[in-house]
Amino acid sequence: MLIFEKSSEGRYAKAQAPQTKAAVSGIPDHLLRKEMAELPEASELQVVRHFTNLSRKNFAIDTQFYPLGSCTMKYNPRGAHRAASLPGHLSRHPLAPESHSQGYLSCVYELQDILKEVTGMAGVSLTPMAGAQGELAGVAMIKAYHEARGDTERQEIIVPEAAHGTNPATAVMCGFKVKEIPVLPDGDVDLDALKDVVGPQTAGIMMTNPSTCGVFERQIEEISKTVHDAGGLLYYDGANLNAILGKVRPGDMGFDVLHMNLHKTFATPHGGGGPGSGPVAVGERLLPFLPTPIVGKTKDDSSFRWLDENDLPNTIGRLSAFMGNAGIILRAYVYAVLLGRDGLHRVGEFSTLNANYMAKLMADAGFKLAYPERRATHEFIVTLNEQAKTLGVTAMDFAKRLLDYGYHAPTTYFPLLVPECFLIEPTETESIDELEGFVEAMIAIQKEAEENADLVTHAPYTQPVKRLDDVKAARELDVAYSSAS
Amino acid sequence: MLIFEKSSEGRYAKAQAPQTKAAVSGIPDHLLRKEMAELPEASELQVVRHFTNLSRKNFAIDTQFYPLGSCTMKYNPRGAHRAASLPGHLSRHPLAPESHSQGYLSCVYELQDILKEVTGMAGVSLTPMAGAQGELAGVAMIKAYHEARGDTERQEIIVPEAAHGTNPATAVMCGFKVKEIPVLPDGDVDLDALKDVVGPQTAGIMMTNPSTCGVFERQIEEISKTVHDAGGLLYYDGANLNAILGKVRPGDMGFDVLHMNLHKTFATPHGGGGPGSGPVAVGERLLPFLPTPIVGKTKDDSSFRWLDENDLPNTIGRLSAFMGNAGIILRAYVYAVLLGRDGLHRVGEFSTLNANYMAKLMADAGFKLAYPERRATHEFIVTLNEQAKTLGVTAMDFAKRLLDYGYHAPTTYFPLLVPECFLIEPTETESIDELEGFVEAMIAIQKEAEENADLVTHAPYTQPVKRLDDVKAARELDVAYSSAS
Amino acid sequence: MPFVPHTEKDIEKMLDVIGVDSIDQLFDEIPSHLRAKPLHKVPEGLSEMDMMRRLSERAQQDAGALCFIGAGAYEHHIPAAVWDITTRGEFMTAYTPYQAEASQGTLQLIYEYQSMMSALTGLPISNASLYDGASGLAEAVLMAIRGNRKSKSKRVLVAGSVHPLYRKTVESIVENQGISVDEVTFDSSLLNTPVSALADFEGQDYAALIIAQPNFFGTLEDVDALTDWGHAQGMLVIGVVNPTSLALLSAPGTWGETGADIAVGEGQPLGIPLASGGPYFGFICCTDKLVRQMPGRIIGRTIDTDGKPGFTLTLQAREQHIRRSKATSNICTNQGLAVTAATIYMSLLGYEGLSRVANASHAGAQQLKSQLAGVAGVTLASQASTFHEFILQLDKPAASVLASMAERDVLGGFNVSDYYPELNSAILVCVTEVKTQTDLDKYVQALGDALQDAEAA
Amino acid sequence: MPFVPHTEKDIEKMLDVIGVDSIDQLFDEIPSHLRAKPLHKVPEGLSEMDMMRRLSERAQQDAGALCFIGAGAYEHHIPAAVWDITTRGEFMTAYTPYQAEASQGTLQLIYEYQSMMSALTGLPISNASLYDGASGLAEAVLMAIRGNRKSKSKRVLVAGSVHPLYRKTVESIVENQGISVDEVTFDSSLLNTPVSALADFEGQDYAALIIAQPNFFGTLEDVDALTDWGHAQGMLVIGVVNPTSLALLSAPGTWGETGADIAVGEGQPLGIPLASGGPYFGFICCTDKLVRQMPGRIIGRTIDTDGKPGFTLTLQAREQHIRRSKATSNICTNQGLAVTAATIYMSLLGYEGLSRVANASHAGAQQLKSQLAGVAGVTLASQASTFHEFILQLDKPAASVLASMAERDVLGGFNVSDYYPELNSAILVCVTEVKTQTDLDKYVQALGDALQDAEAA
Ligand SMILES: Cc1ncc(COP(=O)(O)O)c(C=O)c1O
Ligand SMILES: Cc1ncc(COP(=O)(O)O)c(C=O)c1O
Repeated sequence: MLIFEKSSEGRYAKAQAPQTKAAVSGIPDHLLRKEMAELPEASELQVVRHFTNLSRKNFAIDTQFYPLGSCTMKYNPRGAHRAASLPGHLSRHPLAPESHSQGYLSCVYELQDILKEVTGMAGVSLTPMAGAQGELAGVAMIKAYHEARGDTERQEIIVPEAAHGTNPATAVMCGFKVKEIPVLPDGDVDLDALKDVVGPQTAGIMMTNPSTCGVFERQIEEISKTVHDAGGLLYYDGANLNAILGKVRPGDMGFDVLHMNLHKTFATPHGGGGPGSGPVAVGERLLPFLPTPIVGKTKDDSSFRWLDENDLPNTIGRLSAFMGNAGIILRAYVYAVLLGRDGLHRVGEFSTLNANYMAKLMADAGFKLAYPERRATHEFIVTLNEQAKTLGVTAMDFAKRLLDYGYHAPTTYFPLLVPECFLIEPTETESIDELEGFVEAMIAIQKEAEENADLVTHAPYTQPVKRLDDVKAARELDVAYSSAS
Repeated sequence: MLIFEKSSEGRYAKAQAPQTKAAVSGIPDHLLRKEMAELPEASELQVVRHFTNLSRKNFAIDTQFYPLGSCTMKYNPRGAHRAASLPGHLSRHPLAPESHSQGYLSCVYELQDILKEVTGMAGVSLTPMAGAQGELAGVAMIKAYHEARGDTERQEIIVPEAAHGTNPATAVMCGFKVKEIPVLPDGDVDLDALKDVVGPQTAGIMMTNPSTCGVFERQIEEISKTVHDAGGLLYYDGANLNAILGKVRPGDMGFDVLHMNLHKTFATPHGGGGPGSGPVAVGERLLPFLPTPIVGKTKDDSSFRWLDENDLPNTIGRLSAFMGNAGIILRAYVYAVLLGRDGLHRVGEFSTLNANYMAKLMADAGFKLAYPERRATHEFIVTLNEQAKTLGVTAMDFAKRLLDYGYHAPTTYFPLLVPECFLIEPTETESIDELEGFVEAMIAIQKEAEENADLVTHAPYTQPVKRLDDVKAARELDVAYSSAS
Repeated sequence: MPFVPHTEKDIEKMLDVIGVDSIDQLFDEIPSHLRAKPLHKVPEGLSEMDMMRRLSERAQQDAGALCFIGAGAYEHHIPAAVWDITTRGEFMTAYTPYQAEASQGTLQLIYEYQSMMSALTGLPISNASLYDGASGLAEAVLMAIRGNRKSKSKRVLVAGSVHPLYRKTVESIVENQGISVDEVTFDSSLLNTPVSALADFEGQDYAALIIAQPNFFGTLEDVDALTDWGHAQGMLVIGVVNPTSLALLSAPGTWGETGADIAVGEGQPLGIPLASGGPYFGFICCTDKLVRQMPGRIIGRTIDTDGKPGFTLTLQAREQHIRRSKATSNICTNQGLAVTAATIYMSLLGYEGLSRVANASHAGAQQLKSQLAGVAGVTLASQASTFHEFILQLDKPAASVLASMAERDVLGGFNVSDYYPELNSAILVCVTEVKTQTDLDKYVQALGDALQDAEAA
Repeated sequence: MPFVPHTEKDIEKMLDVIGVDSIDQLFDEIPSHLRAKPLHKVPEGLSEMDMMRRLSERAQQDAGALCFIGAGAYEHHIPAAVWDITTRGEFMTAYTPYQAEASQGTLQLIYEYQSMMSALTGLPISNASLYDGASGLAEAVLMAIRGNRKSKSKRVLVAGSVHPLYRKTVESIVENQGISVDEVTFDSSLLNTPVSALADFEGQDYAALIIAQPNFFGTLEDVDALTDWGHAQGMLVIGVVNPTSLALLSAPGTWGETGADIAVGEGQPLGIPLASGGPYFGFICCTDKLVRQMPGRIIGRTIDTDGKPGFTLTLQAREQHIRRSKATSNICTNQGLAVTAATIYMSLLGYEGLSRVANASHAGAQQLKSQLAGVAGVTLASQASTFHEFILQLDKPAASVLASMAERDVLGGFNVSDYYPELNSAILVCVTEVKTQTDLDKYVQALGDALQDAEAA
């Protein structure tokens, strides 16, 4: 039942609004609202109960193992949330003077330094509000870099076909054309194809490493050389940074610019879709173009201050009204502080250990790995193509049935090049028990699929709803309640 | 699965303890612990997930209508919790000097005054930690009062048979003998029986008004006169104060002493069993005996201070190491502040309106009210005796089946004198929709009982477990996990 | 190491199963000369206790001032229930609802959110959120350019009274596609945009006209006239609005003859704390016609195989994960948690509560205006109607007056002189329902004192 | 009226169905002369916003000092996760789990709690909590009197080194039943209770001996010898213990030859904030023999009709709601929510974490002791082993020294002179793991300064 359907005329949470309605003065009548907006009309208890119960219809890290590949669903420390929610942090206005902002600025400054160190880059701007906005910032910097050199012919961005959808979408948002290149059966990029498309029209290449195939791109140095030799730049999509945190740095691999997904690698909560934070880091060449604001120090080093377009005249500009997702930045800072040097090193190690262990268990149980000859990184791909063909049970069916077993499904049907695939990312914060439990569930479902495919293809049975009619949703669009309808 | 069963040797939430283990010096070996205690060994994520999931196995006000008679399960304002959780409130040590306690003391002082006003009494002590401890304080004061007058023959406390179990239990804890008196078919006390047992041996009578029968005791003035004339005192069990808040005051009805259940009437959360807070209020005669500590003012009225046995040499003493459930007192204060004068008046009005509405709907639907000729107060009793006899479906069966309909069951089998009873207390914070929904569920269950009694007698079906074997629980006592067993 | 649960025994077992000797061996596909050295510049880890101590000290450093800055971020009372529920693990630690059956909580909530935003703006379609108001405006511009069938232009027209930081953000984003944003000058004595100011642009090909209500100065625009003018010119009209104000002011969907086409704005006033600027969220609503141009996620109501109602991501063919380079935007992660809070906030307040908040904020600002009338050296920059902000002109340099007020722990407003030199020494002052009469008196006192300081200096 | 959801229409409909004209009519059974007049002395209601402002100001008034007071309430680091989960609506707003099937969350949690307390104390039975440590001790006394089959006495013996406020509480409660509590004097140079101090009581009929470990002075008792002495005399032995210390010190169930019979104490150190003294919780554990004397709720593990494990209230025949005047106690509402927090706290820390907390607290106290050795006018009252508290003797009046330290925002300890005049000017000082070296240095400085002030005065 919708909150609107629990409404009754005249109800609202009376403790939450001024006790009397103040008079309005000096506003011409035609600018005033004539009819009330149809918002819910409910008591405080009704609202609390409604949304508490809604929340109970979700899977979440706090309730379930959630091995969603490419999303890094690791434990979100409650301490980070607590620290960021201290009254002094919550009440700071984004435009408060620096005299009243030194506490916050010092956290931002330190995080900038930490991110530089872990990525091996020369400069960082924390302002992008998610990975995709980081990409936009990064690609815009590549564009600005070429333009600043008068090199205006570079109109193409190369993207491996396994790339996340945001990569090509971003390139287009920055006015580039996209050139997709294939991936080889072993998961590495097709170097010949790359050499074919690279040229004076190449602005750069966007890639992740490890790639979304869950393997480390071994030819990275050659790719780097190829693109650089052609005058292009290398963009690193940091969504998979968790795999290599403390093990290998993008800067050392030859990347010129990258974004990080702090909501992945730095464990800030995903919030049912967001917010995230997508800082960009750059090598020396792109330093002048970083988006503002950034935190620097005053000349005498005595306090922190905002750097803006006066300090960075070639900046690509600002990407939000204020400082991006400031509170997420604070949480990521806290996470870095809690882990420290040693903890950050271990993120890559244990996320990789967990993925390889699961991959081995799955392979031993007869599931087909997409890249059986390769090491898994922090994630790996299983293909259920065989099951789909012979049993009529697809990856989506396995996914839905997993819900009944109390596990969130892995990412399905991504990357697009592997048929009927599961991209499985356990993360380092899961215990061996959960990993084994998941594999056991997969084995059980496999058995069900063999014995009674219908059982699996009609799953789930234990959720608030059964499978939903997506076609109807798109065709008979119902995206807002109205009491009239 | 128990948290112990998820344990693995060496795991713990490493962010939560000192990073190194400090050395111990100067403690003789034989005083040291030799074997580690078998506490859980789990990661932070495991603990968060385990207890988050456990919580999801509960009904609560925040998730369901919870009309538990005598328990006043009303909405617990989140604002009260927020206010009491401000860092300054949480960090105050109970023995902090008065110079560093004025904020807290002022809240306590004001609440004392508010409670005096709403009860019509002369003095208040907030220290008792629940209703039952308030009863203990109250009855101990009655004892102290008689003793102070040298009247040591008064060894009996009179209690109506409908009384809550804590009443007789308390009288015994205070060294009294209990005399139970019957309740008439119309729900009022049997006045003749009272007159029979009252006498020079009577220390006092403990009653609630409205009684646990859900009706207002109409003879209260005569009862008061009878007991007072015999030299006894009147104790008011304030568990039902919600019914009459702002409508009639215990002090005006002739009571000498009472306790309140702030966790009921003043909306502090019940916490799965507690904490509560059970302040006592007294008339002039018992003022010298109030338990300590109490908050008063300094002579010059400039600040607040603790009153202790130096100020109240005849006090019955202290009932806790510090100030009782200080944080609950704070929440109750906030509740009073939010409601204010008008809001408090309406508590009695709307809790009564809701109960009478439900009672009427139930009666109209054919359910049998225990006291059909009487007004309901904030709660009312339905007896399912007929259903039990003719259909073999008991009140407990109805209760269990209600869970399947998403309603917490009312209080069952209390008061003991009404067979197969439901004591239903909706509270003033529930909307008409919930009340009607509950009655509809009862009607539906009645129909099920008539058509398929088995369905009802085997309920519930939708909960984490089915009916539990209480006999086994008591006979094969298993009250603590051990890895050895 | 705080959050890695592995015991020595676990590690041994896992390595054994995998068939390697060490964790390090799992990285053997990485060229060894690339392997990272110890991250020396990262400090050692702290326990949660030590971390909390540090963060508390830092929070304390920034706390304690009375804040009259608005300029796009507004301090309102946030009911305790809002974040108590928003931060339940099930909302906070879930991801984008890809598995609809296991995400009905988030999905239904967003559907309800869409309904509320649609009701407030008077436009039928809302998405599930954009990053913030400023970047949301950039998306609105891109939408308008794609969606305006009458115009082939890559130009849009923006009122100069639109928030300057929004205009900067829009430029950073859309200029990558060669889109140009031309500015309409405002009337500097009224601080709004009379239709006459648009005369120069009559007959030119622009894809959209952007106006703000209230505008950056807190002043009200004649949105009906502006909307009708834009439509007459074949432009789409984009309204930048403050959601609180919509409980008092006319909804964009009702502006002029046919209503604005897109409404966009900053959702922060709806229950989101100031928190240094984020996470907030951008809302965007549009007409039915534009639905396929909408960026970001949209939730639709449908039924399951039993015919039971349920909610799911819909029109995904607009999105990057399906459409890749042809998507309406690259947005993926949005601001879901802030939307959760806003939905609970709006449900608690309802229209009646929200309109009390709006009216009280407006009335407070009017009251402060009238109190300031008596202060020497201070002039109200415009007599036009305002919502809950207004521009003060000072006869001393704004920067030093504000600094001096800040020393008195009163943050006196936002210095607009840098963005609008034509207004000379001017500050933007905001009052919301959280300010008491005592607070206003403190403001007047602090401003008076600061002006005197400046006098003396 | 903030929490009553009734609209005018609702009220009308309800009155109509009931068949009355007004709400007032529903109260017509109450004699009209008894009806309450307006509650004039109760102030008018505030909105949540105004309330928060007031409460924030009051919280602020009491905040900011560095606190070295212990004396039964201890400041420890509380992991953020503890109260985030404890305050989930499902735990916080449920009631006593009378409907077991709809309360498995609370029930399993309490079973786990019982298991943990049992593990810590080394005694097999725990209940679901009592109000606090002090009233818990009173219940333990009543239990021992009922449960000691060898003694018919209504007397118990208590070490004078047991917390004076606990002893007062016990007396207020048990004296109503004519029970007397006799005191054993402690050794004032050691600040503990040598067996020799018990010589006078040899051969007398007491139901129980009460000892504390660590005792009120923070000093350790020779619990083995004391326990064996008590048992030899036919007494039951009640140990009052600090749960944190049990990760370092021997468990009551292992004291002496056969272990203490009852362990009781204050649960607050296990994740409960100081919060002016409550809600805390009393824990109580006992031997199998005493289980039927246990007051309060006990949860048992059992199976459901499908054979699936589940949890339920058990042995209810001890309780007031079943047994009424014959119950083991009148307790009904207990401290469930605090128990929830403690259970999560213990689960996070585990034994290893808890022992680190215990050791760090002990080591901090030892460190402060050694730093104070050099301060003139200050003497360590005893050389005996302590846990994390100790008694300092001052050569100036404790009250004025503490007041002077408080002016410096250091709460220097608890003045024990009122309770133990024989110790002259003495204060009880506590250090836990939350105190840094800087904090200790501040303490030494503040104490030194305060003593000098006193000198000057
Ligand atoms: C590989 C990859 N790249 C980019 C992104 C985009 O990041 P965001 O969702 O934060 O915008 C994602 C996130 O889902 C991703 O998995
Ligand atoms: C009528 C009545 N009296 C007394 C009590 C005891 O109060 P408490 O549970 O707070 O000890 C209760 C509570 O359940 C009650 O309902």
